[in-house]
Amino acid sequence: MAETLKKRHSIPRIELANITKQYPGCLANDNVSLTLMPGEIHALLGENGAGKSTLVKTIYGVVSPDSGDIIWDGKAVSIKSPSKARELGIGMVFQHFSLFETLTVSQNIELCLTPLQLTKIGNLASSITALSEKYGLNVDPDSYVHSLSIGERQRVEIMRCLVQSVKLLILDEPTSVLTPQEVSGLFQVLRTLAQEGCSILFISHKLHEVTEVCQQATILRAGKVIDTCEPAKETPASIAKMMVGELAEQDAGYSKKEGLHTVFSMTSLNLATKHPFGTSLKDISFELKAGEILGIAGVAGNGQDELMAIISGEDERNTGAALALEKQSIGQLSAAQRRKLGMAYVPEERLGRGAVPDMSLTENTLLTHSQGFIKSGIVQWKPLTDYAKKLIAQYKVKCHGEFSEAKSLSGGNLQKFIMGREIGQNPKVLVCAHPTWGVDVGAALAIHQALLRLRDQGAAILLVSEDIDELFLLADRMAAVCDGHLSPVVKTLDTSIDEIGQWMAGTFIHSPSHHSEETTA
Amino acid sequence: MIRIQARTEPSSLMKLASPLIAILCTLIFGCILFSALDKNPFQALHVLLIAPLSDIYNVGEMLVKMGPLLLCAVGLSLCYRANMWNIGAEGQLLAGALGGSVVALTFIDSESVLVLPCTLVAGIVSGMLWSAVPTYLKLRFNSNLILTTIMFNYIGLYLLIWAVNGPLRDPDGYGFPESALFSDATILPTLVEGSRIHLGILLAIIAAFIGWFILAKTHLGFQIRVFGADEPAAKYAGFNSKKLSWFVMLFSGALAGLAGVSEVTGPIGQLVPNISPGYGYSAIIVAYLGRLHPLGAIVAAVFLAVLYMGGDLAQIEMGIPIAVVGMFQGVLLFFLLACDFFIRNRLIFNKPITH
Amino acid sequence: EEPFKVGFVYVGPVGDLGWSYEHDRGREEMQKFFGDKVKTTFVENVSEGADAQRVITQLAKAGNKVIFTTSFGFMNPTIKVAKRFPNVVFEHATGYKRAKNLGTYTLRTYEGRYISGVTAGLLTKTNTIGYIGAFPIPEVIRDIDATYMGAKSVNPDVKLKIVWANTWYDPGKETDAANALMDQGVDVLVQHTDSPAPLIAAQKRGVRAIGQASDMSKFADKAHVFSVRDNWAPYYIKTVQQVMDGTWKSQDFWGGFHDDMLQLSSINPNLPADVRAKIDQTYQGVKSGTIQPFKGPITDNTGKVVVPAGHTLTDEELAKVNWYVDGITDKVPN
Amino acid sequence: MDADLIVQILFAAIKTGTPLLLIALGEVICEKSGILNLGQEGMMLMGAVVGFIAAFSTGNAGFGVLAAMLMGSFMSLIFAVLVLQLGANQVATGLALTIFGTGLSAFIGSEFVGNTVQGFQPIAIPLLATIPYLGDILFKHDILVYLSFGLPITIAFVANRTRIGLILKAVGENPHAANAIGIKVLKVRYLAILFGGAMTGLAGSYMSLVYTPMWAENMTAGRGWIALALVVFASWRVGRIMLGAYLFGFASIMHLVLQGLGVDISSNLLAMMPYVATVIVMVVISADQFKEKLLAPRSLGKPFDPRDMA
Ligand SMILES: Nc1ncnc2c1ncn2[C@@H]1O[C@H](COP(=O)(O)OP(=O)(O)OP(=O)(O)O)[C@@H](O)[C@H]1O
Ligand SMILES: Nc1ncnc2c1ncn2[C@@H]1O[C@H](COP(=O)(O)OP(=O)(O)OP(=O)(O)O)[C@@H](O)[C@H]1O
Ligand SMILES: [Mg+2]
Ligand SMILES: [Mg+2]
Repeated sequence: MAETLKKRHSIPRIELANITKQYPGCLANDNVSLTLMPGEIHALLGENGAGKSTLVKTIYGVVSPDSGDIIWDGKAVSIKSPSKARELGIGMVFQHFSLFETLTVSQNIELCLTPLQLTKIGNLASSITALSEKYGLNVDPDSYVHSLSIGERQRVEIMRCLVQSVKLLILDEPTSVLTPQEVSGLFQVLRTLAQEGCSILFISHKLHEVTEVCQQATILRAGKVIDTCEPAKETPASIAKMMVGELAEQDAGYSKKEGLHTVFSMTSLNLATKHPFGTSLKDISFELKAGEILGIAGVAGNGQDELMAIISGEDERNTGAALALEKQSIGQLSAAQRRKLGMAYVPEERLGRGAVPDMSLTENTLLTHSQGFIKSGIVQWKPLTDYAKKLIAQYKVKCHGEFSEAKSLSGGNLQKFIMGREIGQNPKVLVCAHPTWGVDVGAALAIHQALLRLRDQGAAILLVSEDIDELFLLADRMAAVCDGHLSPVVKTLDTSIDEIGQWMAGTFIHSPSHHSEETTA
Repeated sequence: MIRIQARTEPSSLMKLASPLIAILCTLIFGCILFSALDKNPFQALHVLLIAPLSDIYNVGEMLVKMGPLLLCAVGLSLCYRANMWNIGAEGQLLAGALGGSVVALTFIDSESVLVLPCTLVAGIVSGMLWSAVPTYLKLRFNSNLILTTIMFNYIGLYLLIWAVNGPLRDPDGYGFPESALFSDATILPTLVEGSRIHLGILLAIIAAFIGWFILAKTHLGFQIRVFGADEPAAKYAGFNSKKLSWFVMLFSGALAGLAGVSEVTGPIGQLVPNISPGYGYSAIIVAYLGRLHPLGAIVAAVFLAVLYMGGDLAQIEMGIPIAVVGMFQGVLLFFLLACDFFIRNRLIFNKPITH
Repeated sequence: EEPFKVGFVYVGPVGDLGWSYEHDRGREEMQKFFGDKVKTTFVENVSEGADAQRVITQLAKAGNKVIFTTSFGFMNPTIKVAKRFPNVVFEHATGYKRAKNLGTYTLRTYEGRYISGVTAGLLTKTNTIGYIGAFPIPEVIRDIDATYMGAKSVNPDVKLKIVWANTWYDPGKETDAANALMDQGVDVLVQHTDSPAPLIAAQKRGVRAIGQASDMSKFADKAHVFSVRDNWAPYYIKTVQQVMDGTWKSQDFWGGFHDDMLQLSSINPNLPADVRAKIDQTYQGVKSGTIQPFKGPITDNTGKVVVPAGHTLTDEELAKVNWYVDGITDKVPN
Repeated sequence: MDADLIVQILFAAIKTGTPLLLIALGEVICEKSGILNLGQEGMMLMGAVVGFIAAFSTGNAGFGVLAAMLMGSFMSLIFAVLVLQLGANQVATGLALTIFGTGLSAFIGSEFVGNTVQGFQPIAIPLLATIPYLGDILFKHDILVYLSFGLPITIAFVANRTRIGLILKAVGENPHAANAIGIKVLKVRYLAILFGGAMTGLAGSYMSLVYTPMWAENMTAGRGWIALALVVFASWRVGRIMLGAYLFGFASIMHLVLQGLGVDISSNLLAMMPYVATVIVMVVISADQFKEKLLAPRSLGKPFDPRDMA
């Protein structure tokens, strides 16, 4: 198919020639060249920090390259700013969303349009609604962004590009936070767009997606193009090999375990949300056993954040006996006290929540791991430093050393560090959200193995993730959340992606009897 | 071609060098300014920057000036590290002076050695009280700390003026708004014979070290720094934000209160309406010039004290109007702030990379 | 020959148009009078807290032979420094503590107030005079009494309204205070604060006002009745001369119209002739001493006799006045 | 208290609140873009002195206002360069600006002390001024006060209803995201700061040309600080700024009026009134935590360097 496309349109939509970008201390793009034909869906692959985002930001005019040329529709252009890029017909969905939470959807979209474009479009709200229908995006122009789920925000980002009828759409890891259904919806949109002649540059760490929709792929490592391929002719494993070189056994599937005794339980928890746009938790009960991984699937914004906050104690409301750790009620305890009892957490936001960006890894170790490093209120820096060094070595965290600031690490490396820090406390219960969001395959593998090791040591792990494949891979038992309700908990081996997908959409909610039966089982 | 490039990490060399560069720039500016005013620029700069440290007496006075600045700045550094925007050191200082004076005047006839400690404690507690109210309003009613602390500065000022005009006025003072002179038992001991260097200054320096120790060495200080640098992380780690807010606010209130009571029981020796020429506000600059580091605050407080004294000396020695001195000080601060740019950035003098 | 060095310490900026401004004019005139023989130095904006003592000391150390400290708040710092520098002469304005090398001086501002009161009493049509007070210190209380007694002497129905601005100097607030008084029917303003703002406010509303400390006629040609100007130059010249000659002695000096330390300046030519005549007559009387505002019998507004018949308050007693004279309806603050 | 007195008090409250209103309107725009400029007092003094000098030298108060606004902008430009270009700390730079402006204004104004100018005269608006009570309170002011009536409406419109307002809000909320979609963050912030400076300069000229038509050192006496507090008080809403400014004006007039009425409370305690009232009102209105959080510009006071894009 790619061949025919190339033949039909002999002029490439965009051609990058020898793009080089030097950041202080790292060459992010090193002579990168890449060609994209009209209607082509092209994947940009590589490990964390390989330079993918930098390259696409160059195209979008956010980053100016040190050298190299961009040829657009056959003409050399210099893209100095995003507005110039949009003038040419380039749209981009950022890896880290660039939406304004205090503005409405249509205001967010309006900001990306020039006054001229705005007058051309006329009534923005109605054209948003029209496009929503056409592509099945379901975006309400009048709602405020802070009230939207992550998936909805993603759609706004895409809508932002669509209203200006793009010729090149750049998506930087768009699927990392979507449900399978949402992902296939997105792919449908992408295919429609491609058929209309729009070129798409697609960045993802989920290689099976790449093999599914992309016609071409360019693989970066350390800023250099190291390979290109036609994904349809490859397997995820073979692409992964190109990306990271030699790789240990890919997720061949791990053995499932039966949990032992119950360590943590939640009983009939009802909790109104504090946030005006949050989700209230409705009658949630489950038990978490030693030596098992319980996976909770769900589309973002269905109560996962609230559930995490109430388990960790960040939500300070007293839930009394609804929460119990080894039969002792802990709902009245503060977050710090719960930690002392052996609970640990890996939050979804690694930088800014799981780690303080401006502090060293040593200090970030102390963030949650203080036991043994405080003597009568005084921090014991020496042993702490040694311990941080050990963590870095043990989890193969790539960094300059234990004094590196957290923000200087790539996402995957920081995630490994945080996992290591939490696991290092030998928790009885580990609650873990989206552990491999945006993490490259190599790092993801390391994180998976660390989790399994912890399980095998007898810890109880609650894994909240939107990545359904990951859950099937790791979890011993599974459930789904929808609108603050928890589905029945079932053994992973006894269910299917299809069933969980339906639960994520809420099909279980009308059978409460079934629900209680299962959870007490 | 000269380019500006961000450094991968802040340069520690420049952390030391940037104030020097700033001072150099100010000296050049000063030369031009004073020449334009027909004053000998070298003499002027000498008087402004060196003379305040030139003899024992002046150094002693510089320390007297530095004490309250430092006490307030150490407290503010901790507050700002924890993202508590306390602008209220001035009011807390006045409250401390007022509270201390109440005790000192109540026991004006007593010769007990306990009166002085009681006076100091009263000052400290009053300062804490004055910072406690805005803190409570913030934590309980979500009111903006900047606003309430500014308002409490004014309220404190009028309360003080009311007190010296009323209940605390010296009955034998011909009705002037001043209290009686405190008894010797409530006067802070001086540390150096013949100077005004009083115990409060020593306490200020100790406070700076305590502040540093808390921030750098204790778990509490670590929590404060996390809270200020990244609130979600602090919440995630389970730090008690209310406790930390109370701690930094009360700590800074206590120090500001101590500053106030040290002024009235130290160099002033009575309660007067003008305890503070704006120490609480200047301390904000001191805290920032000290890079929110309690030990940095010592250097910054000395620096600002020198500048203020230099201003008076420039009038005395050379008849330079205070307005010019103010301008000069403003420019010096501008340069200091501007030169910090090079801590985070560097100039590159070569050609851009080409291929 | 080394010039004779004289130092001044001001509480405000020399540009305040009021208190410090007039002291500085006195300094300038004194400087002009002595020419090269004298070198003057001043330090402005000196806080009345811990800074004062240092500044005074530094002036003494810089070789000044006479140091004038010109605000009440400098009293205790001046005493402390005077002890350390027995060979330097200190002169403190408005205070009451003296030493061998420390004298005090002040103005009989009540004399000016009395004339102001008489004039205001004649000019007011609403029979309401307004007084903008700075702080309730004896000088101000005394001047309020003098104003009222002056007004009452020509207008038995007159009322006095007092507003405390709690500032010596804040043009904006003084304007507000003036307006607040005028809103309540005041049609002649007397001010004890230092900026010309109340006069300007008065002019806008077609009300009369009396200038304070310096000649303020320029700011409000129509509203301005006259200004009672502080004139420190004669005292500064006299004192410096005495110290030079070695004849200086510590004393408490009160200067008034008689000493030319108070002056009536720029009497508005548009005032009715009879008012002008009365002003002149009162002025002559006060200057010559035939009119003594604080001559008994005087009762205060609680009915207590504060000055018995036949007695005139001494300077010592004047310094302690803390009562309102009978007829003022307010209470002395605190 | 009779009706006339109340009318007079309200009239005076508006006049007293006007300089606060002008500064706060400028500062709110500045803060909406994420910049906290604490240099108001210094800029206001510079506006006052330069406005006075210009009006005095040309005999034209209009020139005075213009010069003051230019001067205010120039002062804020110094701030902008330090903060935006060199990444200096906003709080410290603002305070330095106040020190600098206080000194410089005293220096250049020293020769003009003791003069007065013909400021703006009150203009009674035909018809409107004859409305009983309301006419006397609202429509017998000078041109700058009328301008200050119009400005909040204009500014509220621009901030809430136009693309400019949208851009401003976006920059204040998340400069990184704004930069990513191609908004020139620094340019927007420069303009916002300059606008704030011009408004503060205008307020300064109001002080030295209208309120008390003269120049005296440090004549603004802390009004810049109050105005800063007002912005917070109003939680960045223009309507509330207007309310707050007049409320504060009212309270500061009332403490003087009450004395004249012979209320038996110490004047010093009465003088606390405006400040206590502000705190109380603040406590009452900021109870709605969530709304407050949405209104505060999220990047306020935080440095932004377009080069370190996430
Ligand atoms: N503003 C910057 N300043 C300095 N270095 C940067 C900057 N932005 C990115 N880098 C560095 O450039 C390299 C490439 O980063 P980039 O974000 O392009 O990686 P990526 O391939 O998108 O990674 P990921 O898969 O984690 O998103 C990384 O080493 C990163 O640390
Ligand atoms: N052994 C150590 N290992 C890691 N960090 C340490 C160690 N000893 C001290 N620190 C860190 O060094 C700092 C203590 O020194 P310092 O007095 O310089 O304070 P600071 O917090 O670094 O302030 P600043 O960074 O503003 O200078 C703290 O940040 C503390 O966390
Ligand atoms: Mg990326
Ligand atoms: Mg350090």
